[in-house]
Amino acid sequence: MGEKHEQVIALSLPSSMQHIYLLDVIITEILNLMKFKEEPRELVNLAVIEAGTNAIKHGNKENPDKNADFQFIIAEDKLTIIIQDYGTGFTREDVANPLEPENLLKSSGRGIFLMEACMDEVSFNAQGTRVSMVKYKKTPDT
Amino acid sequence: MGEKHEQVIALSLPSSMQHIYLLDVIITEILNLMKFKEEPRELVNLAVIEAGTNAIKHGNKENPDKNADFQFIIAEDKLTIIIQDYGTGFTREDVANPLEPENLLKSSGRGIFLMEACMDEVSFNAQGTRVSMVKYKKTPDT
Amino acid sequence: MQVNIRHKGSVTILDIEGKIIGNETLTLKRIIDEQVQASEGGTLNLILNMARVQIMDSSGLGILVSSYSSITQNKGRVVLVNLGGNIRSLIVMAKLVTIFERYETEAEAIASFL
Amino acid sequence: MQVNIRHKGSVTILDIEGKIIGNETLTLKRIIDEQVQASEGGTLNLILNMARVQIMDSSGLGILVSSYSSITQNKGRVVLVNLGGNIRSLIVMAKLVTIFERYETEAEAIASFL
Ligand SMILES: Nc1ncnc2c1ncn2[C@@H]1O[C@H](COP(=O)(O)OP(=O)(O)O)[C@@H](O)[C@H]1O
Ligand SMILES: Nc1ncnc2c1ncn2[C@@H]1O[C@H](COP(=O)(O)OP(=O)(O)O)[C@@H](O)[C@H]1O
Repeated sequence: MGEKHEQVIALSLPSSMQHIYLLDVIITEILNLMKFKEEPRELVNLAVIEAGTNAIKHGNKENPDKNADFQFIIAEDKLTIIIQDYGTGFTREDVANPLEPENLLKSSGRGIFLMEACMDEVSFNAQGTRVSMVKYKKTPDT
Repeated sequence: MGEKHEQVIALSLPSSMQHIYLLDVIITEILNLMKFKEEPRELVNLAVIEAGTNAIKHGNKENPDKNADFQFIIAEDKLTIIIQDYGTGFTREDVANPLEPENLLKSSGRGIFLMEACMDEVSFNAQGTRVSMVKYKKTPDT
Repeated sequence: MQVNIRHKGSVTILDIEGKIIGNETLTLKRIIDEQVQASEGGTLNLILNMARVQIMDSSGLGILVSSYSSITQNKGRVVLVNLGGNIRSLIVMAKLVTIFERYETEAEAIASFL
Repeated sequence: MQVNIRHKGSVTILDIEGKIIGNETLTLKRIIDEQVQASEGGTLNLILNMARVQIMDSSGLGILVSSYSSITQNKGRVVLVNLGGNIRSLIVMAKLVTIFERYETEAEAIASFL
């Protein structure tokens, strides 16, 4: 990796939950290659599993004829992960906050919250079919 | 996987030898998912590493701006792997047989031979920039 | 993910190993539900030994929450032991620290049932 | 890949662990070359303990062949021990069985140097 030179690894997975394990080994190996420290590794690993699960389940509705597309953009100082599904999308703002007392004991609804807690930046496209997440090797001061 | 339904996993890697380890974990996980037996697993694993190395080294000449593209086509009875590089190609027939006595002690030239020994079918496109390899879950009688 | 089931007196202990992600979370749910069904009067005293859990996703956490709800409604208890740093942070992030009973060791957890 | 280097009398033993693939093969070549340079009069008696090698590719095999050639030219020897089934088949497929000396155990290999 030369200075400012980015490497893009692209992956396209059929929308079956069985492929979450493949996604897990791939992100593990990429984080390893980038020499992320253990704690951020675990956080990014979790965020990618959450985002991949959402693309496969909520986006593509586990239709194996639709693929979920992943881009891992490796830069000197950060990893950017872009995940695209081919569903009808959703609106981030409509998702309930899982930390509100009335939601605490719900059995779901924590995925996006965790993605945002684990990564430095998370943004959705307007349609809600594509999410971009960034993790810096050194978390920038805010 | 329904009857005769194929799943295609696509992967695109920048041409750096460091990504061979990623390729290794991916094929390991796919073979695991397909429940291949241990011996064919090891053979397919080796063939994919050989083919990936050739695409990255000989094909794309380790130019990180060129990617090597992989397709893993998962069917009920077989795994097909297609590997594409963006180099100038070569002619299979021009590659010396590494089993000839005068080649036995050479330090290279065994990659394609091993791919052919490990897989059930191996074929190159005319240009030599794309190789397709097939492994059956039950080796067909010949 | 692999789950080993042990019984000590009236306490059921699940030793969970590996990754509680994807569809494995459904397997964990099934195992816990089976233990509920097999328990006397439907009152389950459950210890989840998380020592060898490498990662758990939000679906896995959701299974823990729903198991907690149904088991405590039946006057049972769910106790977590040997939480690794990452699972602990997950529970903290999700503001579930006050919900789950946690003990450092299995011995302490078992003692809490006596 | 990890390599542990041991010496027993005039014999150098490399315990190789993991995957001899990709650029790791260059690391193995460098380590063997360093042992050649450090050996008395350039004559190396080398045992490669392959017990914990999971996979080796054609570049790795190429390193073994070129090390064999250069070491035997200097009147040294290269001996392989504890070959797993897959590495054994690789050597058989490549018709190199008659080239490499192989022993089942390290003890037998060391005895061969006495
Ligand atoms: N890629 C997506 N496509 C469509 N809807 C989505 C997508 N991702 C999330 N959602 C919606 O947002 C909700 C909350 O998602 P999340 O926070 O991950 O929790 P959970 O997956 O447990 O419901 C989902 O239930 C779903 O309705
Ligand atoms: N994808 C490719 N593009 C161009 N040339 C190739 C490609 N694959 C193989 N070759 C040529 O074929 C030769 C033999 O390849 P191989 O049998 O894998 O052995 P090695 O890689 O050790 O040379 C290579 O040296 C190279 O010249």
